Amino acid sequence: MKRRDFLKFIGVGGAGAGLGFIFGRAQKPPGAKLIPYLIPPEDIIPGAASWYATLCTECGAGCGVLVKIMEERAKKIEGNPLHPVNKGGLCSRGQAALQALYNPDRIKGPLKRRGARGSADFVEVSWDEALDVLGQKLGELKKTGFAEKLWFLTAPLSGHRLKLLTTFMSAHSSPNLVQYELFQHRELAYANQTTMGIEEIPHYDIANTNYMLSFGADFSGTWLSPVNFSRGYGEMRQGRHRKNRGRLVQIEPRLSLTGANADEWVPVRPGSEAILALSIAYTMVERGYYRGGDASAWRSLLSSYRPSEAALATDISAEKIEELSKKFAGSKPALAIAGDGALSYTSGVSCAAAVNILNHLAGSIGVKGGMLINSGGLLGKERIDFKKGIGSLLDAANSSKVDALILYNTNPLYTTPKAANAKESLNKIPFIVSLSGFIDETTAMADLVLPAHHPLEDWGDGFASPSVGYPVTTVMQPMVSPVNNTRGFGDIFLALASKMGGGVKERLKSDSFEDYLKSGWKELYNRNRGLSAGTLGFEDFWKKMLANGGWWREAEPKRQAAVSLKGAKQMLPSRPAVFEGNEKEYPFYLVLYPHHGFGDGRHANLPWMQELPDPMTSVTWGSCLEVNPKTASGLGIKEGDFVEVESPFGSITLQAYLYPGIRPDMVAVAIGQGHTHFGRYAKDRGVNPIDILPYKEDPRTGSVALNSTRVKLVHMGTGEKLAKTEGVTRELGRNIVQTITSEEFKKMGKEVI
Amino acid sequence: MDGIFKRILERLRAYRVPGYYEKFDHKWTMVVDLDRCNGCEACVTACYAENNIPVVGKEQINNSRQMSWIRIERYVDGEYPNVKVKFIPIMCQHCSKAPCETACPVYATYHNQDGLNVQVYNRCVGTFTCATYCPYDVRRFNWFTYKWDKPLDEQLTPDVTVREMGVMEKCTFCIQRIRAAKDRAKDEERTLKDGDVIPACAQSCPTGALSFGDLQDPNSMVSKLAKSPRRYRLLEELNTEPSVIYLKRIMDNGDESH
Amino acid sequence: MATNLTESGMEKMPYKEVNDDVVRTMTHSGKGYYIALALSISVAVLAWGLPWAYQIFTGQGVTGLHSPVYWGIYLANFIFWIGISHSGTLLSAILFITQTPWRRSIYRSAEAMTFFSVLTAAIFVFVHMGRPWNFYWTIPYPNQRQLWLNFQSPLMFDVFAISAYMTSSMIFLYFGSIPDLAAVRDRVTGWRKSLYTWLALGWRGTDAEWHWLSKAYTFFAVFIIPLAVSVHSIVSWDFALSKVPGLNKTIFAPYFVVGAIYSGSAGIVTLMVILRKTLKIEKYITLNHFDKLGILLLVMSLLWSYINFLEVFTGWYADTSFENESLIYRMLTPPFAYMFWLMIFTNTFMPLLLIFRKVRSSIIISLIISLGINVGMWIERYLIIVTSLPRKFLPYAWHDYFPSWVELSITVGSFAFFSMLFLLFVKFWPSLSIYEIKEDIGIPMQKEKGH
Amino acid sequence: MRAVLGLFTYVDALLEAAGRLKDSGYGVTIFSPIPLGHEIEHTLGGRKNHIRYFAFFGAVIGFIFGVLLTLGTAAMYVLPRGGKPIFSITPTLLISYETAILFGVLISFIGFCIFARLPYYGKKIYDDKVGVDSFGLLVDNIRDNKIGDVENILKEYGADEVKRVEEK
Repeated sequence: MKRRDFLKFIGVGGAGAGLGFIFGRAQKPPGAKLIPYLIPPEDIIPGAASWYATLCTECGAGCGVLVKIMEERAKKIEGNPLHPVNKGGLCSRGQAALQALYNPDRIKGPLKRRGARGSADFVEVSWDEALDVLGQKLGELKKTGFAEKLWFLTAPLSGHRLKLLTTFMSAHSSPNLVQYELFQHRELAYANQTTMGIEEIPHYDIANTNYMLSFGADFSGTWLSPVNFSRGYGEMRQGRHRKNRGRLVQIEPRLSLTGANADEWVPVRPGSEAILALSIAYTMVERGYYRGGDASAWRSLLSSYRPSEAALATDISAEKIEELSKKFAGSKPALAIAGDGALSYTSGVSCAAAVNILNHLAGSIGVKGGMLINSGGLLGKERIDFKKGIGSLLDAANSSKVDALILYNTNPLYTTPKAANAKESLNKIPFIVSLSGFIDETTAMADLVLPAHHPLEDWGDGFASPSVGYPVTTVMQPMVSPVNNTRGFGDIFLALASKMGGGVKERLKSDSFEDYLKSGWKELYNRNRGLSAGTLGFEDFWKKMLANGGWWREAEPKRQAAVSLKGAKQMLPSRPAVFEGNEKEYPFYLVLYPHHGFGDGRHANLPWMQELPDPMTSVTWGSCLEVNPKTASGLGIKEGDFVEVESPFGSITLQAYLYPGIRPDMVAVAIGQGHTHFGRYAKDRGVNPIDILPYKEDPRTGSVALNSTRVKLVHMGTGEKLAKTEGVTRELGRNIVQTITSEEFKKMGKEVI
Repeated sequence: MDGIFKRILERLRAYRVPGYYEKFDHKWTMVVDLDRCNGCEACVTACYAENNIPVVGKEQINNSRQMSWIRIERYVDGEYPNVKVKFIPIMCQHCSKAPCETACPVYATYHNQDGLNVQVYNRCVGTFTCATYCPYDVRRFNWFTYKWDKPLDEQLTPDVTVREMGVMEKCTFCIQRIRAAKDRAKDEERTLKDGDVIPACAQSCPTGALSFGDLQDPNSMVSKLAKSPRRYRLLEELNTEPSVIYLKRIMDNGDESH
Repeated sequence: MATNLTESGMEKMPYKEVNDDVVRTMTHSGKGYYIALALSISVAVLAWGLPWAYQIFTGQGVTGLHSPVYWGIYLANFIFWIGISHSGTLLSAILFITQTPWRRSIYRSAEAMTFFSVLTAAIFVFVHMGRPWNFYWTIPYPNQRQLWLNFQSPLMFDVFAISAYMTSSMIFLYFGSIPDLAAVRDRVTGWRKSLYTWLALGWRGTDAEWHWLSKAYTFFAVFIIPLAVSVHSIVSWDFALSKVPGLNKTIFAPYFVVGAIYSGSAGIVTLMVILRKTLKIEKYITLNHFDKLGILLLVMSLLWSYINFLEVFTGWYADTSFENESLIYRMLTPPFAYMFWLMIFTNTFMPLLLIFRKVRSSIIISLIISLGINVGMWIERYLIIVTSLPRKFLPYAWHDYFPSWVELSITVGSFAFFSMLFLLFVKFWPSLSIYEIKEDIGIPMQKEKGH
Repeated sequence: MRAVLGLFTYVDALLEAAGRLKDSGYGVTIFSPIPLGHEIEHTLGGRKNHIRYFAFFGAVIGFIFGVLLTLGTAAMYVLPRGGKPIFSITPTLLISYETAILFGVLISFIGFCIFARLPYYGKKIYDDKVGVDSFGLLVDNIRDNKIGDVENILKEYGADEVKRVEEK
């Protein structure tokens, strides 16, 4: 008995009546195990840490990270200082990737459904048995000639994992490989393709721009590549090499984290961002700030977006539009970007086109500080198949054209509105296989679960999109030996191919995905002289690449592009985005935005993310309805009161948060909470606002519109306290965050360094 | 016997001067550029990962017992639509005249040779005086012995002790990284140069708002930044002499924004 | 001595009757006494012992404390009980030096109140500790931890002040009652006799012993008065040395000392009323005592109200956002505003009634006023801590504090613990000072020549 | 030698008897339930007050102990804190003030025990009635032949009861 426990027993605890209580409670902690290494593996020195480079797959940005390994356990993830996308920085979701690796709710091994579908009642099976079942099912499909009835739904993949998957699907002669994600930036890709004829998403050079118009782009939070853009934002403000400080104007109905840092906030009416952008463009042409040859053609094209009319639609005064366009044209290089906030309306893609037009008129396409055009990755261009969205899968399932569905890294039941009744469509599919590591809403419907490795345990590579002006490839290597009985994503298909034999087997001959990857890279190494420069053969190149975390070569982006009048013409919107539900019965717009810590809900099972206070509301472990204080007082709502938010398609009930940075005629809810499965940290916590949305898929891009309905608020009464970490957010004149005006800053002259 | 008296007398003369202890080895300083900080809280999660900070759950957050050593404070002034939001990351300021150091009866917190305000976990008896005296409210207390569900505890790093209940804790400027950098410098027989030590928050900050270094080394980044005309220190009027220097944010007071 | 009243207003009685009465109070205990004792012991154990054990094992998280309010109701109780303890010093030491006659029959139980409330307060130090099993680290003894203690910390001043005060008030109580223990030793039998023989140190009442007793007693009285003042100013410096806007005031030391004496005297009045009724010693504690105590209470209440107004006024006069916020939080935001104005009513307005002699000499009204003052003073200590700590410098970190059931039950437990100690005292110790009362009655002289 | 104990009810009678016996060379001790300091001083002459020195030296020793404790430990283990000097005056004075009073009280209590030779649990001449209402006068070292005169003197001054007691 340790001395401290002894002291607890003998007296401090109080009279004998308490002693019984004490004896019952004090057990000793279980003995920790020592490291029984007779011959320690070569790089395990107890107490010493080593760092390995890999790819962060928590969001689409593809930053390079270093993982600190001590005694074969991953301890900390840090940004890879050499990697051009994040240069050493890392966002909070990247830091929390370890919690997904060591999550207690991870699936331990392959599972087979036992109970009814959707009951998540599985039984453990061995890998061979599971692969036999799948192999036999796929073989049967191929024999009966219905090979195309095999569908594969995955989050966007890149690099050799995508190559393996496409070869597997084509070997199985099924064209139905659907890459779909909630925030997949399909509108950007589509607009770039139609207006400028380029597929890749360009690199927005925020670091060198002087004036930025950001239409609903929360780029320091969750949009596209937050770490790269935050680094750019930092340079734009206080870059050492810059002459003057860049200005940021945020144009969005709800003040996002980026809006909070902006110099100006323009609270435009939801859905009318495109109209505002085009009226700014029109004023630029009208006032002669744009002296291009085809100015008259642009004027006639944009004639219906005069500031006077646009002011009514966008709720922004005409003088304001004049001032914005004057500044945007006046301070070269200027940059306009359109983020998820402005694009996820029913006709959201028009705002992306409008922003391209603005950049074109300001002459900032392909210019330093503007929009730099990316060239394709080493493995050629990745084309987004706009026809293949979630809608195509659901329609095929409804018309029973799907016999087998394989899911990887995607949760459609959570991310699609209830109005799409995706659950019924999936029910029509006889055989569903999920490769997910967690039992989330969709995996609960699966008949067979083949848990793939967590990316930190697996091989692979990724081509950053958007890249930084030149192609960047990052290699993913296993950091730790697998925590559970899971297999690599590639290894599953290679094993399946060898089991099914026939055509599939020749196409995928290598016995493990590592060899497949290495041989793939060997080909690239032999094909491109750029790779082989300065290396002594492939092995040396491979070692160097694993050490650096990937391969990239600095190059001045020289590709040019321009917005064609014809392309722009197709994309012009006639009126602001349409919202379901009539104005009188449903008075408020409902705007959804990705939660800072959960993205589209995939990180809700990480305790650090649940506990991270939301940057704008500091709410943790739950959801909150952001409502303007005046609207709230009008309805008698105080903070923490339960409010029922009802749309024509459903209703959710959550606590209210009085948020001054939101328009009075709208309310906002973060996407990410409200899971019904997905582990102990995410289950039955908060609400999922996507449930009450209409199912509005944009036929052109195949993405589901998130801001597409009006709602009404019903005050349900006072609930318990809102779990938030803030006290009073007024500064009360205490000069805690001291500020100086830009004139004072200019007068300060060059700072010391 | 006279040996002891001679030692005490000699120390008596030396210790009478209040500034006796200016001769610290380093003056570790953190410079926070508020114009770069965009409130994205990457530093908060990095600190959780680096220093084995426990997750306390919704009910404890309701009782305002979050354990984060660095927090981003958000001050929102003005009504819609002229809303002005300001972020400021606040961590332990490692004051050189720290009100918490004089208050602790058992020396659980004192100013060590590194010039850091050190929190010694195993000496802490839990009288809460240091947390009450701290004007920045940056001290956190282990209200319970927090548990990590089974495989999550694999992530705990052995460099930082996991604290039991009844112990006060705060930002230590990643003292384990300072120690490791000093060991590396000693092995390579050189003195610490600027950039050897970078805490987890400064390393992970995407906008580069946090920079860390030794103020006593004139050509370090922090001493250059500390000469910037935008510098100010939090609650300077309390003369705790904090060693975190903030650089003012540039914000036009919104009169011409609409 | 025309009337047969002694100087302190008691009517004369033969010496023997005094002895009999005191021994009666110690040996004869009615059914009511046993019920009260059993009740207080059980409430003390259940309301204090068990929740405390629960808190030790689960952690301080069971209390309502959080950042930034790390000190709560435990500290308020600690100061309240230290405050009550200064009554003994006032009654027995200061009035002994000023030779006031009416202190004779009440000073012994006042001293007992001192000692027991210091004991309760000392235990609160352990209750509020985060890791009480390391309490011995705060004691300065030579150890192999190569570490002594930070003697510049107000907490260390506390450790010294309270231990010095506890030992000297214990000696003061014991020393003054040696002759009475001897008198009781001669009258009782059985285990009590062996107990008092041991306790009375073989006192025989010889002139030499009386001489040294009175000399030493004067010195104790002289020593304990400055000690009491220093103890409560040190307790106030736990708060005044901090940088919290509501606590960082120089008025705190006198404010706390006056508050201590004020709540101590109120405590004495309450105690005397209860003691007088239960032990049926109305002869000894007469209305004259209550009259004099009433005047004392009036003086102290005026002094306290002045200093309380001064504290609020200086805060208001500074007109900085820090001071204003903590004042608004204390005086205008419910639920603290109700407590604040209740405190002002009970501590300032109600005692003004004591100006009238009729009020002072009516037992019931004195009891009500003194109970009101006790409640008011507890609220004052509670408000000082709980309304200044949530309103420190950074508004983002402001969080309100409400005690949890563990803290409330331990507070109730502390009152039960105090009453348990007092009930045991009454049975094991002569609660009236026999020789002082005899002295008051007068020395039997054969010839009635003037003294 | 023999000893006689006389119990009186009136103090002035007792004092006169005591004065007379003391003048004629007998050792006189007076038992009383209440302190008779002033009356005894008038008749038998006062005593010096030695507790003074105990209290004073106790306080001085306590003060020195406090100073040594605070400054000595600070000198032994130098731990700088809060920019304060290692040897700071105010806390030292404060703690020495407390220890001075503590030692003062303790040592004067010890002084009292020494002078009153008190914690003595052996058998001594004592009568229970002295604790209640009668005043005792003990006359000792009387030669055998003088017993009679002493008893007569006591009775002469109105002693209620006169007893011979053994010298222990």
